Amino acid sequence: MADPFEPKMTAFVCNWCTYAGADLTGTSRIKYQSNVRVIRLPCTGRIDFMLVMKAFSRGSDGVIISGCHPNDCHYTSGNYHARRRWMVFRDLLDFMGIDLRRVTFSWVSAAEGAKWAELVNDATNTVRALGPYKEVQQLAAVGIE
Amino acid sequence: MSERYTITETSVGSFLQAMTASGRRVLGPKLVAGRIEIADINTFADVVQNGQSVVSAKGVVFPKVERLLKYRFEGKNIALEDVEPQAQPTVLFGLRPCEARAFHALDVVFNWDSKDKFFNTRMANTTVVGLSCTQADESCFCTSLGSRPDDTQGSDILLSPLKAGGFVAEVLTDKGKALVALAKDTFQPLADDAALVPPATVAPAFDAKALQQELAAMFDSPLWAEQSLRCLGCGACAFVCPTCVCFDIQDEADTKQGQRLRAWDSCGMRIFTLHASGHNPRDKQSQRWRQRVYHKFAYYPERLGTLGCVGCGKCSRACPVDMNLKQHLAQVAEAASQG
Amino acid sequence: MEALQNKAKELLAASAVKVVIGYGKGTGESRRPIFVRAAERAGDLVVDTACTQNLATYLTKAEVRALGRIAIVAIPSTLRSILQLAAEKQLREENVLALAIVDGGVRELATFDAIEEAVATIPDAIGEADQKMIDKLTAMSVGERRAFWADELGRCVKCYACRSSCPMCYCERCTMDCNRPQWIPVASHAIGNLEYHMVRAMHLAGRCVECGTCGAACPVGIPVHLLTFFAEQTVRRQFGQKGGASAKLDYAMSTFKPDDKETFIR
Amino acid sequence: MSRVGVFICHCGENIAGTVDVAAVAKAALDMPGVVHAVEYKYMCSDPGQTMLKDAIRDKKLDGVVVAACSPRMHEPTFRRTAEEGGINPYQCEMANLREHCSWVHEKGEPTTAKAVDLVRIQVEKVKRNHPLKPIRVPITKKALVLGGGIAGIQAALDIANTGSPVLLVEKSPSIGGHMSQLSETFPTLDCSQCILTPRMVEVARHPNITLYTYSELEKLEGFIGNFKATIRKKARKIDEKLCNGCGVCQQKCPVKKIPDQFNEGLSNRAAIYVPFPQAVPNKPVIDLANCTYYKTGKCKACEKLCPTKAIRFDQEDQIEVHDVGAVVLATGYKTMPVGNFSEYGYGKYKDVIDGMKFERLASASGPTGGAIKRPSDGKTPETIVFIACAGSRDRLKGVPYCSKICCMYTAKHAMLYQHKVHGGKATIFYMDIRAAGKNYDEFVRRAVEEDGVKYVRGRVSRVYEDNGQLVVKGVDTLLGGEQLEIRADMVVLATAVQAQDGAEELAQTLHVSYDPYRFFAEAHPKLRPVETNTAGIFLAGACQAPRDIPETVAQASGAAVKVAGLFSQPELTREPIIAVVDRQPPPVFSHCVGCFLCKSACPYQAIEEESIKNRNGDVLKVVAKVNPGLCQGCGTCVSTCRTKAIDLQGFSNEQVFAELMSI
Repeated sequence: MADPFEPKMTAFVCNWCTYAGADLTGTSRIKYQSNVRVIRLPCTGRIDFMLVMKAFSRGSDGVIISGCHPNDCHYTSGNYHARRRWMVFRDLLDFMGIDLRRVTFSWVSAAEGAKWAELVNDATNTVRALGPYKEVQQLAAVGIE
Repeated sequence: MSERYTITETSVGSFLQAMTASGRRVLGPKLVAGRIEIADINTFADVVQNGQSVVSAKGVVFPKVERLLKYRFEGKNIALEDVEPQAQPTVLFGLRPCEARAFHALDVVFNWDSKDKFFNTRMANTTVVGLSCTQADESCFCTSLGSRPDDTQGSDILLSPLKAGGFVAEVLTDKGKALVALAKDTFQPLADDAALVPPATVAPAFDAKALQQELAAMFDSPLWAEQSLRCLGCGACAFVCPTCVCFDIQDEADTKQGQRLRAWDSCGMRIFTLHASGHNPRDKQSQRWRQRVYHKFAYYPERLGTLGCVGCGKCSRACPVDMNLKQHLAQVAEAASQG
Repeated sequence: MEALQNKAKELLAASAVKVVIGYGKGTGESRRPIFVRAAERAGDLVVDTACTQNLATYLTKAEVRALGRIAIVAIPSTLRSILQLAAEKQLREENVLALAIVDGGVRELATFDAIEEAVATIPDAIGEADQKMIDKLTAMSVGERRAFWADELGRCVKCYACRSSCPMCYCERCTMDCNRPQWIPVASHAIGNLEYHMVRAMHLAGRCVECGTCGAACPVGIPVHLLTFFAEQTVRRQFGQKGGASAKLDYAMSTFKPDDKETFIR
Repeated sequence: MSRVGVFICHCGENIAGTVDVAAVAKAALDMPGVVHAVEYKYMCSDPGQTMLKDAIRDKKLDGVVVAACSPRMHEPTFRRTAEEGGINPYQCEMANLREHCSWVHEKGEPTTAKAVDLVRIQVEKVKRNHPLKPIRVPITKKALVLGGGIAGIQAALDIANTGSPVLLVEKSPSIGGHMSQLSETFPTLDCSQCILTPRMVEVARHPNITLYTYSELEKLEGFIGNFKATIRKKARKIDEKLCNGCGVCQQKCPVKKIPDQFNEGLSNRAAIYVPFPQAVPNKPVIDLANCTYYKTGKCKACEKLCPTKAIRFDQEDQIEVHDVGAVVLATGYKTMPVGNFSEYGYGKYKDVIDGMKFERLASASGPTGGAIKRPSDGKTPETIVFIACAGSRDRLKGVPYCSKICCMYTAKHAMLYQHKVHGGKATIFYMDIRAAGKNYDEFVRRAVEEDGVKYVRGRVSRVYEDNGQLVVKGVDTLLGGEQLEIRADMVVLATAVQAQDGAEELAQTLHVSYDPYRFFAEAHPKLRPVETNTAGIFLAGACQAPRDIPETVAQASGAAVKVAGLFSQPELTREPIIAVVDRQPPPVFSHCVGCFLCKSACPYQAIEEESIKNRNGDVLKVVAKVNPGLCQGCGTCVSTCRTKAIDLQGFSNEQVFAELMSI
């Protein structure tokens, strides 16, 4: 019998809030699913929109993007710029046929260890229910002879 | 000596069925969403008999993206996986004679020094059924290159429409014979009074042979800058061209595996010749435009004994800013004659 | 048309400009960009409904700039391009003169302020057919949209006619051309095409002047302009900012409001 | 080809208990570029670090991945170790096997698999790391203190006493702030001015302090160690050098009926005035809005009668620009405006006043010379009601937070009242008594036990007038919610403490963050309480949150120490994690096209324009340049750049891309 599907989750998080929050999840020993791989960046402002698409192209089934709450940005406004970027890019992804249920945006502060665990579990469960992101993954073979 | 038959339009239908039945993929000029594309031909009605497809049929033997090899990272070692070109037997049906001739221009490059396995396999599996043009447009200039709208060169079979309907089928090669053999009875012997629809008239705009000589003296002409001022430096001309053969080799890899791809490229683009240092020997659009003309009309004949152009005019039609190759070449010829 | 030809003649004769970029007769019934550099050639200029290409693309081309001060025959989107290029420091007021085609006549717009005024009177609306198509697409299911674009982009050969014809794609090195890292695959396979057109749309969000020249340029008829139109509309809807409205930079994607309203961040 | 070493830490059982560290080491050895992989019980221990250093030398490593705890924990440690080992510290990365793996996942194969991935990600990253050098910036050893209250005074004095010059900027005509208005201070009941005035004078006399009263900060540019402050000295219309503060002008000024802010409107002042007798500097200022000359063009009485001829009607505001290395924000607080308390009749009834008015009534230097007289008729109130939490802890009509100081000062007020009005009856309506602090609770007990102040636990619903007397309607929740009405001669509201007006604008000028109530935000609520998120700008006192005097002074000294610490360094060294715009050999020069869309994206105004010129000085290209002193390394510009001409050191496009590709 084949193994049950385990989604590949990629997360892009800022160093000061969400990464620290995820550290707190650890220090609080709160358990969550191990599917996620975290890429740490200084700020959500640093997260290039293409990284999200690239993650899918590379076979991620789901993507998580998280940073500081509005007003909490370590760099005062990086997350505001990021928010705008996502407000547009998200619409564009949808317009081009990318399934937004596979992209989770969140603010997780350095104090919200529990929220991080919850976030990862929710996103992972959603994507697990959706199944592998075949629609994009199989594109890799299309257009090459 | 070629065999000549006639075939009615209805029999063409059964001929096509025979090809498909034999496991061949049949492609040809077909109207798709208002554009002529090289697409699957199921019935004779699918075949557009005049007018040029936007993109050439080149992709059948030289795909826009082609996998050359694959590899996997196994620990620190790399496991190579050679890729065999999968080439389904293909018939290009109702192709314009100019496009049929174009395969030769590709062949001389892919078999110049090394023999390209991928191209040759695909070519070997491709049979070309040409169809003489009875119409042409302002961009056509096959006649300026010593060819004709009913040129047989490059076709395995050439169909030419009869006034009375149906076609004369001129079977030119063994490949052609093999194809005919699939449905021998659909072909009738050629009647003596069979009258052909006159081929399209394409007035010669210049003489390619003379042009080749003239170009030798025109390298520094201001004309190139003049003509290319409106050129945007995109690759539309090259990518629709049936003879453009430039390609780029790209590795796409992650930490687990990779593949090596061959993809179309174009000398019209700035980064085509951009060096890592930042220096670019063809930094100006005029230099790139000149290169395009010289490559097709001087370097090809010099080095490969054939023109790098068949006069189909696809480039002119595809150009977003109407760079009309025929007009430009005529202009060059004229400038040359004035010395 | 005479008005334009006379204006061009006058400007060139007085060498107030060195070149007039305009439309001329092309192959068959088509129109093509022409560069009139002598008063006596002003007669080559054509103005009619077939003149739809945004010529502003040439304003940033080194070869064209080298000719000297430019007068450019401008349709509305050309005027917007001039403002956006100015806002992005790609254009100086003294180097360009707009010959705006307004209801048959020609208006000489020598300053960015004048162009701003003119642009302010132009409604934002894009072509009806394009708007219909965007609405149709947005009404589709996400799966249908994916299929639509997979089919359309499947024809893309990465000739970059869209990029080359776009007045805002003036970058000397496009993201596509970056190979350390190779952000976007060079090859025109499905992923390469999807990613390329996604990046282009994002880079034009808040900068697109909605001329549709990219779509018109595509040799294989992919409606790529719908992507940039959509991105631009998204920006306008959410932030009320738009490309090509002013010569002073107001770029939605590098500014923000603390109270920008979204509904999806948990 | 890189030579990467991977060092996997057991962290005792913390990692090894859940992750099969041996398997991770084995997998790591298989990764391209990895030439060395070991596991050890405690990598951060001395032997662990020595092991790392030796390996760098023996195995000629050019990159190091330490797979242990969070980089936020030990990255500095291991980068230092790597440096001691002989490679650039920024050639060391950490894989977070503890917080992000062993502590949050169950023991098992998937968890070990994740650990391997986390290591691979960092291996791929470190292969693309470049040696980086810390950034060094000079420091201007002069401080700017904004606000001349006790916080600003304390900070200024402490900094000045370390030998560094200080600019103290106060927007009102005199320093002293709220504290100078207070009568006596809890819990010691010593006279506020008696302890404050000497400090004010010390400030005025201190050789290292330049005092800017009646002045405001217009603009602050630059960055830590290198700020440029633009200060507006508003025109007092007085030549301060000539004026000797004799006071003749205020006596002779014909306009006398202007409500005196210092006395909270309980008395009047002239149009030319010194805010209060002990003001520093003791120089008057002309109130343009009320001066007859400025209204009608006539009068000039003060000018005629000034013995030193110091009046200058034509005096203009002056703008001064100063280089400073650090800024202390001490702009204080305000109390909640009257409008909010209609149910208490504030503003409607003269004898319903707020705490600050009461301070002035109780103050020996106040309008009544310290006698408690009610504003309406000057009668001594026999019964008085104090209402605590007027606006505080009130989500509906006020602010949700506790204003902190009210419990104490209300007790003090009641106490002072009892001392001054013998036989008077003082009642306090309160929610809770918050008297945490040295001798605070004792103080409150004293009010109850020795001075007989009556504490009623309950809210006041309404204050109204019933034939000439105030009636306070409230409830005593400790007596089973019994309704009670008190006929009072005077009511005092302990109004909520709020952020100073203009706090938001100031925060934006200085690029410091602030909370939803417009109090300035500290960099860390516990560990960095006097720092802001903007390097070089520090906090003191009630501009950060409601504070009492002892806390304010302590925090001010804390801020001063931070400034002194900064100034004690010869120059500033900063993490080289900053954005850089590429430079290329000619003819490219830079991939930047000079669109400068990055400029507005930068939160720190760090993007500058640079003209690339040829030998003849003709401009070939104008491109972006990042000021390394200003850049904090957020990378927002990097993801805004279409040509990818900007990159972020330490989190470069190549590194991030490689990380993604390795997942």
